[in-house]
Amino acid sequence: MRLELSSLLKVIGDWISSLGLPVWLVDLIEMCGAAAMVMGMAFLIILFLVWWERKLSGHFQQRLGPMRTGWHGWLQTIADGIKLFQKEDIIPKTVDRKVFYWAPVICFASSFAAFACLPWGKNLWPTDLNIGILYIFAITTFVVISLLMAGWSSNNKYALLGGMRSAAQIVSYEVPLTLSVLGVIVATQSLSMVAIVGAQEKVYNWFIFRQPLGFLIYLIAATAETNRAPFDIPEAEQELVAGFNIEYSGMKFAMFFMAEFLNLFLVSAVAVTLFLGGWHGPFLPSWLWFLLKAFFIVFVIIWFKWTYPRLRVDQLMEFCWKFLLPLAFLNLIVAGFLFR
Amino acid sequence: MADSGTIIRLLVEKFPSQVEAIELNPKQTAVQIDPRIVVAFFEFIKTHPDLKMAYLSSISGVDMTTNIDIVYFLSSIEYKHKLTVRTKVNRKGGKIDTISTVIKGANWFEREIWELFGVEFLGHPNLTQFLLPDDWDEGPPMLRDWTGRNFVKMPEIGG
Amino acid sequence: MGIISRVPVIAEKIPGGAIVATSLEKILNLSRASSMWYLLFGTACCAIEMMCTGASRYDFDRFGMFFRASPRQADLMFVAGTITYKMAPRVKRLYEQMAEPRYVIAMGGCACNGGPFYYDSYAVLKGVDLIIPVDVYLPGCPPRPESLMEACIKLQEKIKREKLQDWSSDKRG
Amino acid sequence: MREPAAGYSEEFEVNMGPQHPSTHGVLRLLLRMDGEIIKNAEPHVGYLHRAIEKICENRTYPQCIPLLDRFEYVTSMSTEEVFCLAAERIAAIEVPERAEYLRIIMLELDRIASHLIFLGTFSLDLGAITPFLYCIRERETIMDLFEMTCGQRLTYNYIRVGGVSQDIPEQFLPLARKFVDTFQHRVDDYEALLTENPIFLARTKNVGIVNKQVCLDYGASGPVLRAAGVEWDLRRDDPYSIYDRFKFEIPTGTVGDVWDRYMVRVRELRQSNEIVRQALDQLPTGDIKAKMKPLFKPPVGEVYARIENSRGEMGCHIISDGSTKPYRLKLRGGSFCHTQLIPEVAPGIMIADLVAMFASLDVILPEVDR
Repeated sequence: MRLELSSLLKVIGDWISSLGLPVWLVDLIEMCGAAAMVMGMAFLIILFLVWWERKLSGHFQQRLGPMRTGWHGWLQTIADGIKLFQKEDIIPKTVDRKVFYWAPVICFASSFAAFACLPWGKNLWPTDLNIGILYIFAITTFVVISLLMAGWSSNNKYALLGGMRSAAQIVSYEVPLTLSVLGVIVATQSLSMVAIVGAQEKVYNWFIFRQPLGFLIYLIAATAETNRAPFDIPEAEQELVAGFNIEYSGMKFAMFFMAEFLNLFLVSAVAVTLFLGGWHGPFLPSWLWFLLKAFFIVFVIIWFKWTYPRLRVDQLMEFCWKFLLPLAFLNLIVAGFLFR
Repeated sequence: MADSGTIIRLLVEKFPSQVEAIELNPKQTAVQIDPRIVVAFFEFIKTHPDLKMAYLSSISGVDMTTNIDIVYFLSSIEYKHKLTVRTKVNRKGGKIDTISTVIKGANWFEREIWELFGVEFLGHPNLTQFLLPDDWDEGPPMLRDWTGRNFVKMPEIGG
Repeated sequence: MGIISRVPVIAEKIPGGAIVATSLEKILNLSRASSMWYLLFGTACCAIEMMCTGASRYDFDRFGMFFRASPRQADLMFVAGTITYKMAPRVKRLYEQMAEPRYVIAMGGCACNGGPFYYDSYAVLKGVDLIIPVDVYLPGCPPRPESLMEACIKLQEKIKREKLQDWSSDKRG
Repeated sequence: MREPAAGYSEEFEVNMGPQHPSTHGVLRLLLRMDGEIIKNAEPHVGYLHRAIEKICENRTYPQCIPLLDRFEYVTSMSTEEVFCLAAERIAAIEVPERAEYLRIIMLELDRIASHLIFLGTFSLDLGAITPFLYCIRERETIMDLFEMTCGQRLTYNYIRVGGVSQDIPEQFLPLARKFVDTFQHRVDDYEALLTENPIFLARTKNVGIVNKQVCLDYGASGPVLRAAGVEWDLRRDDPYSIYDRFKFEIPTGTVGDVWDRYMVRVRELRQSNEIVRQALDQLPTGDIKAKMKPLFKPPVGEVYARIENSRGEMGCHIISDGSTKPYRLKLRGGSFCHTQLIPEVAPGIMIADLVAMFASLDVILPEVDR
């Protein structure tokens, strides 16, 4: 009864293998098909998230948000994209051309690569790496490199400050992030995302109830990871004009813009897989449950952005090393005893 | 709240020949002083126990076509009384001592008068470009007989 | 991407190609018109009116207009307020830093031709069009938020009539 | 620490240039910074110097008033008031009762509008975007009130020498009373959003301290002086018009940091609201302009009038030589002295604190540049 996408894919898979093509070609087609689907899904999510944030921020602030382009402005992000596509691609003379050129590419590629092992639904995942969580955290740290490259190469004092700040912030918030996740791994004894979701069949053994402190630490560290809300120091308009992406225009700026929203969705998807029982849910199809929960977490993170003022750089560091980290260690110790 | 009589009496006693009271249209305590004693005068009214005029409201330059007047407006926070101090400086190449050493707030007021009226303030920390564009070469613009390259006078319409 | 300017030439040869060219042009114009990111730059009283237009009652975001702090990412510049001779070279440099399909709305009397400071002032630039090309002149001192919206709609109509052009090529460095 | 080689310096200079999201207009701060810490900050002004004083020398008295609206465009009622006060003192004109009350109502509403703009841009500079939208929403009701009486949203040209230009329409009173009644809850909303917010406290508590001595040295006035603990309010200490008929307290701070300046202005919002309420209750009937010849020619004289506007002491020095045009007009705004004290306070703090401190001084540039 529940229209599972996985059964549909199995039919297609059987049809391809029945064509009698060589084995390696069949695997290649399946991999390319999976990658294309995830790419399509990612772009759809970006289009939706950008529009959703502008509508949400509008309604938080008692105004309407985009209304003119299409019904309630649903075409707004497509219009932004096509406009950015036509913009002049400025590469200033005093800029280090190669590094300047490759920074947005690395930023987008790294946050998109982490989508590989997200379990979207019942046996509906691109790959099931047995080191899923480790892979995701390792890949997303490339974003730091690209921000530094962008900050350093655009030869602009504000960009340099923005780049340095973002490197310091993301690297220091990586530590409580991974520690808060360790609690869950201790419970499920496995790094693979599918296994973690498998361990959360029933609602009462979702990790948000068994690891509430871990979930809170994860949420705070995740907002810091994506440079948003109270921690959006790298591109603080008021202090650093536009932070590291001050010299980028046109499609290069669009890459940074999209990477930010990809990161936002990725962080909330991982939160759903780890703490909110992935795609488990009563009536709706499994992939729909996954998307609903992920968008709820995205809503909470967007909500942070439009209510809280910004922390200063040293307060941010102090909060991370002196408050969040001890809490994360405490949570790990408690998890150790609890799930022996 | 010392009334204007005692203030003027105190000032005239301290600087007998260089300070005299003047009458202005709306009645107020106003004093005309000799430009040479500016620093000593402000030192005195700032530190005197029952004057304590430390709060400088503003300094304005006035081009009186024969000379340039510099008018200081002071008041005291404790005693809540006010004083207007006027001095005369000749129009072209006028020189007067700066009081920014006595009252730090006078720094920018004097810098503006230097730029717009051309009055030289001796001992001022930084008499540099202030309000006018960096490449300004047409002399102090606030003088009444000044005309510049793109200066358009409003035509007289009756009145 | 020099191909956009060659599209009309190629399209003529293919039967029915002209329809493709014009519809492509319409889509590109429509997208540029409905997502104008304006540069956060206001000098005097008109800046306060621009802030009020960006706020809840008259909302710019309805037109898809969102403020960007850096000139590189902005494609519309409101010259809101008086431009003095000291500020003029800065305005010119800001305009040159903006990426190519850029538009300027001269908001308020001061930006159009010096406004109330035209006579007797030695420091006010008599109109911003002496230093940068202006697309829409908006009189008023300060113009009401509704008239600011009207100027944006006028600019959108102007953009929708533009021909296919190629901005993003790197020819001019 | 190893001595850096000659010519090589850890510090670098940054231009918080004329176009910057947080400089409230066109101020250029030349910052010499060592990493995040500021070594010294040097303000460069003059980017909005429109020579208003030179223009006013060639304008008759009524023609000067619209120009003064553009001088300080966030509280332009107060510039009109100070100019008319000075002109009336020279010509010894008696302003009728109803005109005085109307002026007080407009002045206090204008102070509320200006403090709301402060609250909005101040929280915007600290990163909280939503309070800005709420404050502008309240300000729109005040704009409606002003538009009803004087026809313009920002540069009102309402107060004239000897009284006010028009009487208030009949739907002014109900809307004003409704605004006054609901405004207290609105201020509670802002306080709820900001005052108890731990991040806001961390960003503002004892940051950018402008103590009493610096304030008195540089002639700071208004909320900046009161936040440093000096109880000095021109409405009470140098009384003008009919402020002695209203009961209001003067909120003061203790240390003079960014938090005190914020709290002083929030409490002033409530006090101004009370003054408007009392003025609306005691509003008499009568004519709104003193009997004067149409062509206003004051006798020879010189006066420096000063009033308490939302940014501090606003002064206007007029010298009249008996003709219809003022011989010399000198304007003094509170922001002129507040910008002057930045190099005294800036060394040693971080760039984020400098932005917070500068926003809390509530400086707008036409007052500095004129």
